[in-house]
Amino acid sequence: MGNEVNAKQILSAAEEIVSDVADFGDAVNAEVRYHTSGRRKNAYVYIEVTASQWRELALWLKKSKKVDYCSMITGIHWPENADATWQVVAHLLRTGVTNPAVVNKRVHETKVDIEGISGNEVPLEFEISMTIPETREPSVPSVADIWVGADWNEKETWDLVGIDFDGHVGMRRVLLPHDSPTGYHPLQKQHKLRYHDFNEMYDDAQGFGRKPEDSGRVK
Amino acid sequence: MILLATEDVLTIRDWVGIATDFVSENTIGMSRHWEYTDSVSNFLTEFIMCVMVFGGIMTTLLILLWMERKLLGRFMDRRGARTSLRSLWVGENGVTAGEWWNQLPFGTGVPVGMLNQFLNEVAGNDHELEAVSRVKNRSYHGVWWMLPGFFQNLADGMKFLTKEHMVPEKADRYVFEIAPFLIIATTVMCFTFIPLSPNFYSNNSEMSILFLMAIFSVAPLGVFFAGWSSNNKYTLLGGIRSAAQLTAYEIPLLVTVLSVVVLSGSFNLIEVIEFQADSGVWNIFLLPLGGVLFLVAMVAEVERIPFDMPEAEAELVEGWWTEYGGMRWGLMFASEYLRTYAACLLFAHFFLGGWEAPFEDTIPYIHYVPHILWVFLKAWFMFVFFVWFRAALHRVRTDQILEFGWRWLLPLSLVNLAMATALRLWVYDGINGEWPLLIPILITSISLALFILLSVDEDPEALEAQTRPFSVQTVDVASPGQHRE
Amino acid sequence: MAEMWISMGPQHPMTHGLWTLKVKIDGETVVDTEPDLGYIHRGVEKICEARDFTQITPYADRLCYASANTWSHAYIYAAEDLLEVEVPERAEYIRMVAVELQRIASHLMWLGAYCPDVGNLTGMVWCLREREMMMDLLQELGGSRMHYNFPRIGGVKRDLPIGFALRCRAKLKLFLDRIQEYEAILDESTIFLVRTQGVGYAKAEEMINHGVSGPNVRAAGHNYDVRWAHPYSIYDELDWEPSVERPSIKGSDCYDRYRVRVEEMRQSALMVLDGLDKMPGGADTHYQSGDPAILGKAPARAAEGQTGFHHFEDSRGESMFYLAGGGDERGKHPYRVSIRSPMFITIPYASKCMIGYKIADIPAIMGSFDPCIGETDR
Amino acid sequence: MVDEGQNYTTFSSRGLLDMVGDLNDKALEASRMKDFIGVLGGRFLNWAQRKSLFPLHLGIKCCALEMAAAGAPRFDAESFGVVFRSSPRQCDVLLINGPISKKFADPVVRLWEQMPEPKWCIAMGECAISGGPYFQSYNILEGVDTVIPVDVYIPGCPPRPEALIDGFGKLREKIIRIGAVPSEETEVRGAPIIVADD
Repeated sequence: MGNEVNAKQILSAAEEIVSDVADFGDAVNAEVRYHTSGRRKNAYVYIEVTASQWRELALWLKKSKKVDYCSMITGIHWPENADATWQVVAHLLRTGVTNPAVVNKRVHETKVDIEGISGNEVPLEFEISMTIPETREPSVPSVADIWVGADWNEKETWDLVGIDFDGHVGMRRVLLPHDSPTGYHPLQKQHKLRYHDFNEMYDDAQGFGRKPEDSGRVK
Repeated sequence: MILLATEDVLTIRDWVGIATDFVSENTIGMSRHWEYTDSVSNFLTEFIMCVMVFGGIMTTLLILLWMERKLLGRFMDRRGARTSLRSLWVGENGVTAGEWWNQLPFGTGVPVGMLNQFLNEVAGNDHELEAVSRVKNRSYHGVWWMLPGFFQNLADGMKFLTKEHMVPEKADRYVFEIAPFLIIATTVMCFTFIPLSPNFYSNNSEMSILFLMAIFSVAPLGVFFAGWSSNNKYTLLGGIRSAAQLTAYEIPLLVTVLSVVVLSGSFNLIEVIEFQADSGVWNIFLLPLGGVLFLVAMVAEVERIPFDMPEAEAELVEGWWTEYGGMRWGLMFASEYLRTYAACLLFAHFFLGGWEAPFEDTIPYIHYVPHILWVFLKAWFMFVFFVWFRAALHRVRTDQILEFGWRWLLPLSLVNLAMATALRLWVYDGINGEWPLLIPILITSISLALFILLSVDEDPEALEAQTRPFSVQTVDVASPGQHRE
Repeated sequence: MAEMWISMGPQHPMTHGLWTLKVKIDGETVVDTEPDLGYIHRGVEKICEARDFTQITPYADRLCYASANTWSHAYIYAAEDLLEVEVPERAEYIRMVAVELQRIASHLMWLGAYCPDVGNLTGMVWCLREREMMMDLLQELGGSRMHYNFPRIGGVKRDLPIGFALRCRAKLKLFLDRIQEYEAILDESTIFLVRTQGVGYAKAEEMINHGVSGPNVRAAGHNYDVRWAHPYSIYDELDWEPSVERPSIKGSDCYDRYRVRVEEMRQSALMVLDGLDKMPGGADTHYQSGDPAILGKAPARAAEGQTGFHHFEDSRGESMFYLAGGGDERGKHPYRVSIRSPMFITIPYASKCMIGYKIADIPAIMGSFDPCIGETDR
Repeated sequence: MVDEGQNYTTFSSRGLLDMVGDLNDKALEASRMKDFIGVLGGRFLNWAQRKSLFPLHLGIKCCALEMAAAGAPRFDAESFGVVFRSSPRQCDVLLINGPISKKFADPVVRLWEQMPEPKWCIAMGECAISGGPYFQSYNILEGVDTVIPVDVYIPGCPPRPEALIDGFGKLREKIIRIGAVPSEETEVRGAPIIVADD
């Protein structure tokens, strides 16, 4: 039987984080949420934070809570919400990876005793969300110096969604051509797909409801 | 018997000499320039022999290329090339090639049509084997005597003829055009001094081995020209790599050849072969180390895997010939294989007794086999090793071949030279012109035992500790590529 | 020679795809690197916003060409999280079989592409030979050769075909023997060892901080694996352990990354063999048979405010789909699909890794990280 | 698009044949040497060209793996004379096996211009033909034929390796029909072929 982190360990670790986050005050709201599918319905930590507090929270997570891995930072454009037009979602992981121990000039690989781990060693998922009200130049603080893995995620978010990151060094286009026009960020909602009017095809995938233009006039 | 070994049934060079003598005596000899008769006759002989040797080499080169494709295919669990000439008259997938022989003037195509009809009957689409193997999902492409895949290289070569010749605009045009000819010309010049049989060679100069080694190492200069003039960074790197690794393998190669020369007591290639025939022992049994060194250095010289850094496909797109296309590339491709062929022939001559049949004195009637056949068979046998290396080994890095050349090949070749000198000075029985029979047996068995012992490179201690066979586990051991500290 | 910039790519044998690695070299030594991506950026995330939830699966398949099944499963798990769908146990087993077979095929493709990187074509052809075997098995499951569209929201497309377990066992046992052939041509070759050992050092914590995960981290000596750390599916019922490699003191090198993938192929094959034994019977492969969501007539819906994400162990590291519901007024489309690609983060790190080595080490180091540009550019 | 970095000098073997035929020699004319050389040379050169098609080693997306699988033991494209080369100077066929993004549109034209005549282009897979599943995308061209001329289309997503080998077969048929040596007077490349369209 393969070992894995069980739901209890995850839940207690998540609750610990949530109770510790309360130190930040009103600017940071944390709660324990649960995945809704699968057999386990594991818990994860969901944190809502204002953009100004994001860097502080990130440093705290990195230093005190050993959150060492930035999985994804992405942005969403909600043009209809005036008070939350831009949303930045960060997914972090606590992996607990350490460099293998060196004993007697010989390396020994780390095998985690999965059932025995607790506290800051338990792998845990984080979802962090922050919103920015309606603005022409949305911006949140960069965390690329805390987790280097966030570097290219932030580049991509600026490239595709148009949310800038304060303090990010060397922001540039990564996926779009370098000569794309300034201010063109295709994942913003005002940009439509090519042939976006041609949507009936996708409403009725099998084409059962589709009729020829001259139906009824032809015998 | 020994006399027979150095003669040949086909004394072609003598016949050509007689013919040219006759011609020049009856033309020049009759005129007032009669004193030039011998020179003209010699020139004509050399010229005709050059053409014949080169023709023989070029036709058998097709066999070499075919071997490479087929063997490599078999090593890789593929079938290799299966293209046949059949599509010339059958067409492709139902689109027929048309009865083009009927367009030939004066009805000269009629025999072609009859031949075509015959071939279609015995090897055509409706052959029963074809249907069977299609059902079995094994493509049967003609009967074996149509040599499936043999004409693939012919097709490649003819295709290069029709390709457009492109010169990059910023390239140094003259050097760019000269470089291929430098490579090809020096490659062809090698074959003037490589005899194919005692009576089938174009020139037998006194110092032929010296000239051979000299002309063999001109080609890297052409490679450097080509790489530099293409105005491409990859080709430049390839050219520089070629020049850099030249010294690493060229000196061990020359020292190894020198050991053969010392052993045989002559700088003449034919005399080296005759010495092996006369003394009754091939050099490979006296200098096994020399044979290995020569093979390794030759693999580096002809730039094949594992030493093909100048054209390393993984990092430099196609290496120094990236910018060459069309016939110039085709010729350089052919010259690459010609150099390999020359290397194989030289190995056969230096170490495998040249045209001497194995056990020529013991097996009766074996000397009736034409000598030229033995030379080719030995060369092709050596080529199998080249293909084998290519299939089994990986590409080394530039610094690794330099290190390998200077640290291993050069000392070993010096040891080999010392061995050859000692053998020649103290062991060789100069009066009878023979080797004591015990010596080659002893050397060969000791070398084989050493080879087997040294092949077992597993470190028992490392195995026990579950470390790696090639230990870079500790910080102390220097390993190539550690420049990060 | 003065320092100069070389642009490796977009058409270059080293790249295993379509991207440019700009390299600054001093003689033969690499001084600086700069990756340039985006040559096959397709805008999948934007297109998916105009598709309903069942229609996104083929796009997820086409994200990574070497490892289609793992990506469509990564999407399906996220979509199930969004749509709150349960999956029967047999379907989970079938998914596990599909994913692990795909992992083997992907690693075979990697090994096949890695052999020419260090100058040997034979290994590549042998790996592709065995990959055909895995392709056949997956083709039986999904019906297509490369892009299977196999998982469904709440189950799988179809049950295992008759006799699949028999053929699968036979082929995997043959494959376990064939792995020794690769080790014979790679591990026993001193040239391969000197080319891969001692180049491209990477440390575990450094990699995690850079966002690199999966086999690359396990090669550095820590058995972190999403399959046990953030558990999903039925991996707890199987008898397995993530393959870990013991690196050198300076960190894991190319050889470690090669070893860990070969071991992972073994581990996955054993996992499939084990799973075929433990698979529960019955034909219960979907949570509700004849569900209209499968047929595409009445698509599944997710309202605004609902989100779903799922960390998934891809064959190249941790991949993730993040879905936000409420794409149109009926909630039929996702509002935002965001894809976490492991190689997108790994390629910059691998480019940094090769600074200080020779030009010939560039393909050896880059290849050892298993780049796949389809998922990188999205 | 004309790449001004290239400077072409054409060696056309047809020019050679014409030169032989233009010799103003009655005996040569009577021997109809030109017919001999034309028929034999033309047929053999055509055979050589269609038997040795070197595609460029260019892997774009999914179809690149099927291209690799076509070279693997089961399908073994090399036995049909298909050898992958990495340098466009040495290739005859540009095998486009994936979507062409706006960023790659310029390099792909440059690759095409770097290949010496006679050259062909095969569009493999839906993405290369029309943009395929990404036809709505903001960054993808609707098919490679918007930038370079295509000779053979191989539909499929991705097409199987057999289809690729069949595509090369169709290209050979085309070479039989329209000839291998490019001629100055006809710029028409002939109608494109669609595999499995017969």
